[in-house]
Amino acid sequence: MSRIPEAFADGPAFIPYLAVGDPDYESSIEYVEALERGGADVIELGLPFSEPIAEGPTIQNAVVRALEGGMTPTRFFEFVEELDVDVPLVCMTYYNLIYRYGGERAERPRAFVEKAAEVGLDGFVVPDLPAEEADPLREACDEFDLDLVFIVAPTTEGQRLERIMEQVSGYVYVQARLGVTGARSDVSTQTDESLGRLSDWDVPKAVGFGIKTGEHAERIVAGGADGIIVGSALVDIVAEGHENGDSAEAVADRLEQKARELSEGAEKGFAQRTPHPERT
Amino acid sequence: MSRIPEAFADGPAFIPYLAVGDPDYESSIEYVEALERGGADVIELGLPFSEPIAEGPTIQNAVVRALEGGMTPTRFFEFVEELDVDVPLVCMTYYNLIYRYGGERAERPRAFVEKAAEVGLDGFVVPDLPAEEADPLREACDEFDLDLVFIVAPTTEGQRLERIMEQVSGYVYVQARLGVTGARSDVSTQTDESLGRLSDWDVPKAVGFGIKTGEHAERIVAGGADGIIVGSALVDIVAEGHENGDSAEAVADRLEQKARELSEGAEKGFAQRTPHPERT
Amino acid sequence: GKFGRYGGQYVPEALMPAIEELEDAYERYVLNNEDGFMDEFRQRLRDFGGRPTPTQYAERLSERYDRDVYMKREDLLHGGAHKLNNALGQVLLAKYMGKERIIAETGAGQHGTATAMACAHLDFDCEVYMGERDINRQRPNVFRMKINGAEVNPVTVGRGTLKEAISETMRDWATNVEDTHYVIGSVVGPHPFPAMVRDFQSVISEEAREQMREQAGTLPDSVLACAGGGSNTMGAFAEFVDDDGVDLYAVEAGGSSLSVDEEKGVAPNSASLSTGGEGVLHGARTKLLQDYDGQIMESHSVSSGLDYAGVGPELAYLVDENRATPVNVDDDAALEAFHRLSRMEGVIPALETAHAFAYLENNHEDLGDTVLVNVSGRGDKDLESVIEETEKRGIENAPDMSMFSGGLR
Amino acid sequence: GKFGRYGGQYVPEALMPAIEELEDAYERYVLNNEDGFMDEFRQRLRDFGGRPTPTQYAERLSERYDRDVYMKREDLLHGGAHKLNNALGQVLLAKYMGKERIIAETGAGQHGTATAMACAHLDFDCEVYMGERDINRQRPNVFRMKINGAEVNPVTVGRGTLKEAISETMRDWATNVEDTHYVIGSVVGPHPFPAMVRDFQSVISEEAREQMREQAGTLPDSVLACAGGGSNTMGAFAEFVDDDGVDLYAVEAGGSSLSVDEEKGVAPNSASLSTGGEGVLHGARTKLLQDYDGQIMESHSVSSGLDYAGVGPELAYLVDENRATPVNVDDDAALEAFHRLSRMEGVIPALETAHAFAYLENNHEDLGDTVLVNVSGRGDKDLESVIEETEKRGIENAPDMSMFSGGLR
Repeated sequence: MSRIPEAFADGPAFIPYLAVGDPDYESSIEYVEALERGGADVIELGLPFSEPIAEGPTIQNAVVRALEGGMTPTRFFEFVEELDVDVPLVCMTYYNLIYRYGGERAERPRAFVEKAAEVGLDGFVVPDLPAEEADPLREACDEFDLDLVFIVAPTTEGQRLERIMEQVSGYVYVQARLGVTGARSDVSTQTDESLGRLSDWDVPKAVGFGIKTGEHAERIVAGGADGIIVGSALVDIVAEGHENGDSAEAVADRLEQKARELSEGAEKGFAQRTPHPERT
Repeated sequence: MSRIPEAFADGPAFIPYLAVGDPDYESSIEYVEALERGGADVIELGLPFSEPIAEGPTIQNAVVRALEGGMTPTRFFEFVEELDVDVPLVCMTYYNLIYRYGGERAERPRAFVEKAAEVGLDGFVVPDLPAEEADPLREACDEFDLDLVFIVAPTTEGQRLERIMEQVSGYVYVQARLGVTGARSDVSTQTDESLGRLSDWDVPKAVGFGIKTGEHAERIVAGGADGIIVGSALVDIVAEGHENGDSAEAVADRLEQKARELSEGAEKGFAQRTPHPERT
Repeated sequence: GKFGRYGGQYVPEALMPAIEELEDAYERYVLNNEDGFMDEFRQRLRDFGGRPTPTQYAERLSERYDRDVYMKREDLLHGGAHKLNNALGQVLLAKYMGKERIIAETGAGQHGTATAMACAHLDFDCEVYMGERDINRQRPNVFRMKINGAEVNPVTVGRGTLKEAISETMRDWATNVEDTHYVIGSVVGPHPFPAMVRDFQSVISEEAREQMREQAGTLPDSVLACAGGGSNTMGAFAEFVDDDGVDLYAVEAGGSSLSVDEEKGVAPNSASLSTGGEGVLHGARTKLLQDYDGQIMESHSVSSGLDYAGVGPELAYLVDENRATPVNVDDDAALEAFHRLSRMEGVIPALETAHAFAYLENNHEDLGDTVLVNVSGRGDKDLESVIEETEKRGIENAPDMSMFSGGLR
Repeated sequence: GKFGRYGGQYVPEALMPAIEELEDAYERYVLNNEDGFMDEFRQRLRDFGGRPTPTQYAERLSERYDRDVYMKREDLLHGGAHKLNNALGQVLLAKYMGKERIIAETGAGQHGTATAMACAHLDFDCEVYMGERDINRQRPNVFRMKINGAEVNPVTVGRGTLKEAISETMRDWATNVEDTHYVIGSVVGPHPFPAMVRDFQSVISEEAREQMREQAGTLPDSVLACAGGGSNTMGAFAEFVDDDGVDLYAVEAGGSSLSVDEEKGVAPNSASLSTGGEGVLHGARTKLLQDYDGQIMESHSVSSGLDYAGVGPELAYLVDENRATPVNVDDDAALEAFHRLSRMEGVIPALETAHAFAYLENNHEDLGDTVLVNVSGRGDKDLESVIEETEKRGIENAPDMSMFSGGLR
């Protein structure tokens, strides 16, 4: 049963992302837990795939580190079970890992979803799975009561929006700008347009791609987003710590601090909204 | 007026060849004079051309040395004038030097022949001038009473022989084997066949290509040749002396000695002929 | 957009509108010849590309194998490989669609050079992504792209081969999708690419079928084509698929071995049709070289152009349907075939192409009386590799190349 | 055997019988199609060679020069240059004549590779003489000859270029004349070579004339072809010679300067038609680069294939008769044209060919409304030279090639 809706019930949701197993299993546990302490409302856990076509260099490198550290789908599920956090967890990965899970005789992609439900995951984001190809996964998610998050891009319009609206659950991932993941110093005006297109959707709208600072978070939430998704800015901290040989504890502290900055930025943005929306 | 016929009047003619100016003008004078001392009956003087297509490596290298030493047609004529020898001299060169002599306005190839007659040359061998293209040179030679020697190759048969017979004067250069000039340790059986084909010709038959020793000379004259032409075996001596830094005098002595070996070989061969031909 | 269970459109949402736009353009211009697109395409293929290419009777091979061997000479196409058929088609389509910029990925460099040539011809800006390892293996092709005015962007992620270059090009496309067309180089990627690239390449079998009828008086018993991504393969097969009597052989790169090293994530071959499992990569469901979990393996072949972990979905389908037979030959056999064809027929094949001839050498007795082999490209681009690999492996039928032991300079 | 005062048969007597035999074979097989020789030749040119080659409308050049520019695409012929037309013709003729062995000389390596390919195709032993300097400038071509099974014999005499290689091949021929045919690579040498090579190459203008009629609806006002020995030149001109309205331009290599250094015996160009004097070389009377005495000069061009001190006698004749116009462009202009054509039309020309396009760039206003340029060959063989020379000279319109400053490896 997905816990995601609750996360949006109480003000804007801060949704951080980390690649699981980056740079190693143990550190990664600490990092994810630090995100919760920093105010995460939902956490996106990246299950590393060898061909991350939607990612920029920051997350590509994280994926390489995690794979070299021995991360696999099986280890990923162990990781989720071992985590001591109390927020909803979304698995972000590419479709081939979902599809292949369980070996040649498994029921695809049901086997992966069943296992995900068992370890306590709440949903999925699959960047290379557009609505057109999502039926099998959608059905499995329905069976196990998990959410399937879809991305809406700046280029998504008309019929495509409707198709996604029919399939999406949990939240919609509003891609702030064209391109691949990665922190940016500017936040695109494409965000406002996208949010505008989605204004009548019931599902919460979380904006991602390029959010780097508390200020960004503030501005985006002030502009109407129900949540913010932040990946590269956090992965950068992991990468830097790894390069400098810092202790996992020190890195976890920095992650918590950054999470807090972003989470508080989102809250500030929410406070600025006029007319102030009612909290449900 | 050509003096070549006389050279064949009194037994077999020994006809050595050297590239004029190899390796320098002064030495070359000494070398040619040494050949006369060694028994030369006619001397072929090579006027070096940049593209000696009928020559093997030995004479190619001699040509390069002579050209690098500054040999030109003008210097060649000076050389001939300066020579102190009393045997007929044949100029061996390629047609372009004959054709181009005297500059753009000269009468071609008459200008070259006129000058040749003036300095005392007796005839020409032009390896890249077959009978078909020889009319202009033949006419100029007739005008100045010089001989035009033609080569008969092992491949020359039938009509071609007749065409050459009509044009040739002085002697016919019987090419002992296919290929380019160069000393060989064997003497081809092609020689006998060629001499056979020419048995009814009036003009003397001198055999060249590959004659290296007195024994070769003996065998060839015994087989019916009226003369022998030797180039590479002599040029080898010049090249060796040049490489070893020997004095011109020492090289000249060696040339004289080799010339004597060849000349005496020819005489021996002549003595073996049965029935002994009458001397005229 | 499906071939049985294969194909589909597995791409980021940001690209979906562009793919739908392309699907529309494909249907209008390619399938329905709107605005005379196909007429213009065919004319440019003729005048710029040099079509038709001949189908040649290979006299000495025919004697060697005691059957009639014909060669479809795509090596004579402008640029030296079949790749221009597709590159020209797509760049022209981009022009009809009003795009302003072309991107492409390339492995051996043949698709990159073909795209660069087509872009120079049609006055397009062009950027080509190429793995760094491939750049080093195929320097002359990199240089050719640059003198044709293209930018060549090195891809350093992973092992730096085609797989990584495709991912990187998809990222560029996702960023610049509004004015940019991605010219995919093979019958891979999301629909409509596999169908569209096949249609552009099917001129190969369209001509060959007609030429066989005219010259041999019969259709071939077998058609052989090397298969990496599979564009020359589908091009050579397409018009024969409905001819039941014609056996279709997709010859894959067996590399050094068909086994895989799951630990290192490396398959020392590129035989995805022969050994791969079903999965989703680069926009399509197809057969892939992958480990138990679904991570994509690094493939290997002595020939860069075959060095890819996936394969066109339509080929996967034809194999499952038993309409095409996947076979493979190893690196050594391909090198031997390279030298054999060069020496016996005076045609220096690409190392990719050499795989098809290696299969012919080893299995000619099973191929019927009349065999058609697609000469997908010429080998000039491979000379450096051939020197190095021939020496390293001590290939027996090679000429003495000691003067080249330091390479071509 | 003469073209006015030019031509003839200035060769050693030992070769004359072979030349007479060749003359006879030329008349019977080539001129009179005895035993269907020409039919077989044309069929092999089609199936093995890839003829016809297209005549392409060059859109961007036409726009640049504000007139219609067409390109005859001999670069698409098998082997990458027009050379195969002649090599295939002569090797086939040698087969009809019962010869067993083929020798050839080569400068840029294009004729050598074409001959090696033709010999592999027709199962002949083949030896190619090549100047050592050219071997070093054209390593890929040397390698291609070897993998086609030919022996490559380095010629070290003199400066080691084409002139010396021709002399050396004549020596081989004089030695092995009975079973050997010498495949001369251009419209040079003793009769019947200049006429025969022209006849084999005239397929270029035969096709182009017809293609111009069909595609342009008119004959060209001018035909441009680069001229070294002149085989592509005569091939491009032959069928237009009787068309009075068609101006013929033979574009020679101006090298670095048209002046000569008599002292050193070096002409820093290969412009024998433009600046040479009448003389006799390599079997024929023609125009030559020579000094006052008649010694042959070392020629020079950035393009190996034009680097020759002589020229075909028929071209000398056409120039004297004012039927063809000899012009020239220097090395820098040729390099610029190389880059221009590559970038604007997606056709990478041989450096030889680039000379013709350089003349077009500088003189297009005098060439009439419709210009036909013969693309005699492709530039793949020249990539190393282009890198080196472009860098050395700082050619302006070249792409950034800093990554290649060490060459292609």
